[in-house]
Amino acid sequence: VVSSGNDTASKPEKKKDDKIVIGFSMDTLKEERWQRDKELFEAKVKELGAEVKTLAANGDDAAQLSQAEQLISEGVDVLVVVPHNAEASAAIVEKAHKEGIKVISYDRLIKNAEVDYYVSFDNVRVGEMQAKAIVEKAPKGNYVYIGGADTDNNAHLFRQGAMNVLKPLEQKGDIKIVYDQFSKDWKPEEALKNMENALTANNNNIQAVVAANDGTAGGVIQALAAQGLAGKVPVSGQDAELAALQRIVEGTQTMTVYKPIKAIATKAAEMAVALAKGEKIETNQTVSNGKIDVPSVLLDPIAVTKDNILDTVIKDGYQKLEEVYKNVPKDQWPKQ
Amino acid sequence: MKRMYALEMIEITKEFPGVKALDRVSFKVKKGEIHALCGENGAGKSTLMKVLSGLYPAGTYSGEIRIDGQPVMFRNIVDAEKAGIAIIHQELALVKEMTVGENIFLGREPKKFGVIQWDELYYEAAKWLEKVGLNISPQTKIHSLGIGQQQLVEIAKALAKQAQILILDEPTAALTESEVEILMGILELLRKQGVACIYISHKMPEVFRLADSITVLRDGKSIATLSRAETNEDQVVSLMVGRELTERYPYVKRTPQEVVLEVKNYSVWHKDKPMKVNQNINLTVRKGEIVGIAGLMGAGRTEFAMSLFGAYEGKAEGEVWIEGTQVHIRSVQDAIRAGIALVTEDRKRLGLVLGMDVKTNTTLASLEAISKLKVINQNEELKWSQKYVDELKTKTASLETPVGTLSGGNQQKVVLAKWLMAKPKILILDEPTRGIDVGAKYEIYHLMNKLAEEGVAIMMISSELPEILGMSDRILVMREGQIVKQLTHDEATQENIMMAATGGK
Amino acid sequence: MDMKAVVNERQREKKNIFGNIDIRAYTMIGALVAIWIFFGLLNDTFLSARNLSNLFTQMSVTAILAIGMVLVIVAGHIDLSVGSIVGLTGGIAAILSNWMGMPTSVVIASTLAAGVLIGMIQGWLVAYRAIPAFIVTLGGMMIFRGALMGITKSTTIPISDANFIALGSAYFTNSFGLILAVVAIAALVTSTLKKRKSRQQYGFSVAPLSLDMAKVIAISALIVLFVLTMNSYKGIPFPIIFVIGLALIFSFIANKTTFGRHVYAIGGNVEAARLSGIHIQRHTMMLFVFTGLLSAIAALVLTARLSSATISAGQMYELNAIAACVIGGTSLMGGSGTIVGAIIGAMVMTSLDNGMSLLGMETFWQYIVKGSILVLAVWIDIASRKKQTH
Amino acid sequence: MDMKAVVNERQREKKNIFGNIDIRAYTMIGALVAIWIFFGLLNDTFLSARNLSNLFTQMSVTAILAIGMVLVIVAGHIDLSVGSIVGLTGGIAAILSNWMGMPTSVVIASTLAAGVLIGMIQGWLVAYRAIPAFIVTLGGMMIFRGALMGITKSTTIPISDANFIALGSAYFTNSFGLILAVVAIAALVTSTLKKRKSRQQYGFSVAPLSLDMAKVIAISALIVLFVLTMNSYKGIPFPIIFVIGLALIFSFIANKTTFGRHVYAIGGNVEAARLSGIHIQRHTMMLFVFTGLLSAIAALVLTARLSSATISAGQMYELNAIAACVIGGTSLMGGSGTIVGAIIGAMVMTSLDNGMSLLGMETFWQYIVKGSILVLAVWIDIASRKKQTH
Ligand SMILES: Nc1ncnc2c1ncn2[C@@H]1O[C@H](COP(=O)(O)OP(=O)(O)OP(=O)(O)O)[C@@H](O)[C@H]1O
Ligand SMILES: Nc1ncnc2c1ncn2[C@@H]1O[C@H](COP(=O)(O)OP(=O)(O)OP(=O)(O)O)[C@@H](O)[C@H]1O
Ligand SMILES: O[C@@H]1[C@@H](O)[C@H](O)OC[C@H]1O
Ligand SMILES: [Mg+2]
Ligand SMILES: [Mg+2]
Repeated sequence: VVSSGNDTASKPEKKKDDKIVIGFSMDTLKEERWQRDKELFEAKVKELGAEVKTLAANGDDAAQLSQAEQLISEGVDVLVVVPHNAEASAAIVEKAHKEGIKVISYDRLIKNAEVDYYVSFDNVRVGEMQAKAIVEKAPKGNYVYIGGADTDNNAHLFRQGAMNVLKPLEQKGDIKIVYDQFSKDWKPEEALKNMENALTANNNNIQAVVAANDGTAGGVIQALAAQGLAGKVPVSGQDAELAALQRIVEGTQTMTVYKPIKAIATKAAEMAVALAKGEKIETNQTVSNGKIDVPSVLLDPIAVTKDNILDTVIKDGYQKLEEVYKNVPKDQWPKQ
Repeated sequence: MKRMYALEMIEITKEFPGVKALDRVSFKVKKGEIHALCGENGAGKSTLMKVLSGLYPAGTYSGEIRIDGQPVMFRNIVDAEKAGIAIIHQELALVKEMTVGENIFLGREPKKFGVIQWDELYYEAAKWLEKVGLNISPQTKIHSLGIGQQQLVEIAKALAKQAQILILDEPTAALTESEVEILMGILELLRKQGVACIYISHKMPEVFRLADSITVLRDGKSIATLSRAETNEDQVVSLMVGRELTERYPYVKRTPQEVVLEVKNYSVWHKDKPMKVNQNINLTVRKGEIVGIAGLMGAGRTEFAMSLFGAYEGKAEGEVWIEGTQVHIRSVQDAIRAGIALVTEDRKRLGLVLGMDVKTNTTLASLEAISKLKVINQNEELKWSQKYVDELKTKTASLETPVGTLSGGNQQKVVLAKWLMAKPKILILDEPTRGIDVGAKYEIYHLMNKLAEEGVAIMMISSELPEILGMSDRILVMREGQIVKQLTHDEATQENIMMAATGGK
Repeated sequence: MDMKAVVNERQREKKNIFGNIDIRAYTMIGALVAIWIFFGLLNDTFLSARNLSNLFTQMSVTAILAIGMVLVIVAGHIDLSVGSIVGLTGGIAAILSNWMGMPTSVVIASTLAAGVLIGMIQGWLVAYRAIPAFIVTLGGMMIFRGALMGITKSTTIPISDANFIALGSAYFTNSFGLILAVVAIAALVTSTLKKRKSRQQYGFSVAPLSLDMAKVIAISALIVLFVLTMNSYKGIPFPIIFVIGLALIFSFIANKTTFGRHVYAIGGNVEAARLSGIHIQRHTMMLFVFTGLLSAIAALVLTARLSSATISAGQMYELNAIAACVIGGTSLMGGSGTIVGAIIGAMVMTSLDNGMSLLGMETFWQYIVKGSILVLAVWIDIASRKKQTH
Repeated sequence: MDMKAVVNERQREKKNIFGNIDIRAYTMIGALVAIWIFFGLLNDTFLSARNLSNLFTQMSVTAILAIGMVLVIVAGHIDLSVGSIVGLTGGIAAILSNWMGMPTSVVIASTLAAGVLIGMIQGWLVAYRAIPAFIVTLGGMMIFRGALMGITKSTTIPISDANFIALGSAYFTNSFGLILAVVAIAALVTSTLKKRKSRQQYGFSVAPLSLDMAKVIAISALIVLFVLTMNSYKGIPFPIIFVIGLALIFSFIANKTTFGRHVYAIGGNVEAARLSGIHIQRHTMMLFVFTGLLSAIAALVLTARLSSATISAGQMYELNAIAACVIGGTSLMGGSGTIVGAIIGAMVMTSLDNGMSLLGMETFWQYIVKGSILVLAVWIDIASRKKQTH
């Protein structure tokens, strides 16, 4: 009665002209960085003479699966996926493979599936970098961890990374984690409330804050500012959002993690087009996803502080100098 | 000559999808005249008045309205009110969560700089309440009043508008005799003040006591306008129904058989106050007998009936015996199983699902009987509901017509059909003919006789003395929650019932 | 029986197992066809067998939830917790299957039992404790989401059991689809004939045989078209059979059983229903048991489709289900609404999602268009009904 | 007037500017006090001036939204779009302030205008096109969120204008707080005296002077306590003054103006309202203008507090606002509900959030507790009211 679908599978209805089409299935466009990923990726694919179709699922696993199905229906040559959920998107890989379409996992690793390639930054590493940067500024004292959405697997990975650094120090007695909460839906206002409560509960006796991304860092810094502590307590972030970079040059945020999106987008685009043409792909290592060792290109995330802003995000053209330094008197702008 | 008319409605025609509710109706009322509007249920009385009061704005009907000889066009209710027209609608139109005072002045609150002057409002409201003989605080919330009191509030609300043309659409359907008296007094006073009153009622005695002239509508047409002096009840009734109606209460002498229902020392606690609404009631109803329960509004008859039916929230004490076995009725289901059916007094709120059709409402209480393994046999359903439509002569376009669109009398017939289909041993009727036209009433009386004939024990609660007198084999009078008097058909008179009901000597 | 009654009998013919498909449902079928044509013109793949197969699968979860939601709304309540129940029961299923290694049959049974239990608790609070359903299920929405996070420790649990996964992603073989079509058509013919015969026995008028035959042929053609289309891709997807099966069962319950009738009566006038001897509380509780059960079924489909349970699974699904009901003609005031309408509503919404994403429309435009269409659809419907009655 | 009437007169004394604080509101004040004591015992800082100040600020956005929501619900509608309006108008404010460099006054005016415009459109659809509010605002929820993503290009827009930021995070000086207290108490005394006088003029009985005085003193004490507590930290936070101001204005509108009473009448019995010549449509539209306006105000506070606008701002706030209303005694069936109740409801919810996060409770427990308390609160309230009446 049941067929797995293999036996009657029809070949994808490929377009007549043999122009290469890359499918790009994204988790969400609701955050600033993903908008950039999309633009850069699309630009690069076009530059390489191929076409690209992008769909974003607004953080819904089922919707992402549906959209991937649609891309497969349309007969794309290669599917590049930013999974909302590492496990849930295994189904996408399976569907694609049934149609002979190769899948590249973008930024987040698809788990428990025979995904073909992986291009990313390491999220646990991101968490480690955040904690390290803060520990450097405040080697001792009371720590607050303001996490992302409890419903986002990445938030757990970031926290895991941070704790890899912080827990040993806590055992040593150097630091004490006095407050540790997630922020619903990555919302800055949730982070703000959490930070207000943390400050109140500890009577402002807080020496460092590890915030999971720039949005939550924004909320944290607002709470610190209300206590006159902005700039005095180091705060981490991630994503190199404009607002965060502005805070960094103003001195209220310590660091952000810049995941050179241009690099990942470009790399992924190149790999995708090459894969479509049947060319060989160079990878520098493999990462186990629980099922296989996935050939991977891992790019280094960069910790961005006031000192290297110019050489990283601005040099990359990721943000503009005059935007980043907008709130700083012109005479204090760095020379490019 | 023309100047004499406070109101002229000329050749009014109003159509609803599929129904011509008014067909070139003409209607004139003089200043200082009480003009009765009579007609069967669905004749178009309310519709005519809705046209007059701006509820159906100019343009949705054809014909002309003149006030004091001047043609007028009302775009809405406010326009009509400005022209001096006030209406008491057939259906209560009060906001239950709000106070009596707020309701009386709803839409016309006294205000200064947009701020409501509450003290003034309640002061004024109290004055109007006094006029209608309602002895309650204007700050009482409507939901804590009985239907009769609510009706009086409606009347106060209309009076407070101090209109030149006052329309009363069945204002006494829920009033007691004494309240009706007060209303009559008010209307007579208004007549002296030159107010034109349009009075709609199915109660002929009231019409003949009060009205100066009578206009009869039938099937959306104006049949005749008569002066009271020149006509009589029989003539009006036959004009209404379009045929002769000789007897009004078709009483037949019956010989009641064995006791079906026996209630012993029955008391009912108020649903939310520590007091009893019924005390030590003892009564029996026999097979094939019609027992009338008379009493003033608020005597506790409805509570008693609801309690017997397992539908009253307050606790009950005492014993109920049906056909010689004691029963314990804790829910409506228990009551139905025990063979009791109750036709409630408020058919719209408690009796019918207005959005559902005739068929569905008819079978609602007996679905099990036409179902196998909980699956409804839809043909049985059609058969039975058609049977009752035919038997009760219910006027409905089809079995699939939503009951909400039927006239009051026909709605009542659907409620009756629902309970007849349940094949009860004991049928309790609470105000079964309230708001129903003479023709339909007559048919319901016939039906009661027929049911009694078939052996059903009937208990009829009614505030209409002629009906009680005309239909009951035995009459129980209730006062303050207790049965205070028992009379046979032959003993009972209007006077001895009223005496017992009011506690007079 | 007089002429009038006979004429009116005819009108009744519209009523089939799905109940009176009311005007709004017709409007919505129109809207659906318009949407399909529109996307079909703009995009080659939209009307391909393959994409239609996707589309039906994609709508399955919303449709299953909408089936239960219709009845709850008809009875005058609401259930905001279905999305979270989907999440929680999905988590339970994954834990049983993956962590505990239970066979699929046990997983299914336990998951459904969990859904029923949750429904019983919520139903009891609404029915017997008279707490407004909005509150009970809003609370439930939070509680079940929290419970899911607690039991899964906020991790994603993959499913590896192939049988389980099949629930969400397998297809029936072509021959099975054809058999199904034959059975369905046979059932249709039999029931039509039976109905005619029974009506004749009761002495009711019947529609001319030719008319009934034309109808049977038309519907059969649609069934065959559907099966052939699905077969031309991979066969009928599993989840769709769930949807069709549940829609038939619940339409039957709604229209042919005393329970269904009572639910409509409760929603129409709860006092009158009570005084007609209907068990309001028992019925109300049952409705929430149904939404719990259907949510669990939806959870199985979703979890199987994703082959994993995630902590955000089902979020916002309640709004989709409610929107599907309303688009399909269910009145939020209670008392009216049909299951087939809700399914059409779910189809409209899914088609929009699917079509717009095929066109590669920007996300923010998708939001704007979907919101606008939702409002527009109901607006046109209301406006057209008004015109009709004036 | 007889004795009975006089006795009834007395009952009216409860009615103050906030309307009859009904039983549920009292229950909720009880619940609130219980929650405060509970957290106070478990955690030293909970009842500190500083945390109370935080708590009031944290509840401000929900409270502002709940104020508008009460009236919409009272009238028998619902507004699911407020969260998205907060997001969109916040985005507009940020764009005007940051990208266009407009002065704060212009930003405020334009943002409020945007809120009003949005409210007008939705209100028109509900009132004049008779589209159910649920649909209009569900559509609106999607449309406005999409529009926000479109206009901000999905970026976070920081606010740098200090004046703007002050809206969300400044405090009034201590002396200003004291002046405010004095003004409030003076107003209280005057209004009490005026009311007494007016009642005497109309020949109504008045409560003994001593009773009225005791009440005035008690309320004054609360006002002074509040101001002193806030002053002992940093002074009264700006957002709280918005909440208090708006609560006073809208309570006044609800209870003392014809508009307000008519809204209650519409919600209580729309037919009766129509037959009394009330402009149902005009009033309905106005209600949505109010929610639009209040959402814009909430957006200003939120954006200022975060000193940036993000595209997820305001998500799910509609549910918080609705929950606050219901906890505070608003009936979802329409016709009853008070603004002060809704504010208490908002306070209950915020206190729970705040207390649990102070205790460092795990997120999933927070969900479970919050959901349970929501249900429990209403349950206890319903149960106690039932007992009372038996
Ligand atoms: N809104 C409406 N839509 C359709 N038909 C209507 C509507 N209102 C009234 N009708 C029909 O118009 C006719 C006249 O109704 P109307 O209410 O005026 O009767 P009535 O004389 O007041 O009866 P009753 O004595 O029962 O109050 C009836 O056939 C009724 O069904
Ligand atoms: N909603 C209510 N709240 C408080 N008391 C009520 C309420 N309804 C009825 N009562 C009281 O219950 C008693 C019985 O009232 P009820 O009106 O049912 O009597 P009745 O004899 O059935 O009159 P009716 O002729 O109106 O049916 C009265 O004392 C009345 O004041
Ligand atoms: O960059 C982060 C991304 O990795 C995470 O998944 O969602 C939040 C973002 O800030
Ligand atoms: Mg009438
Ligand atoms: Mg009664």
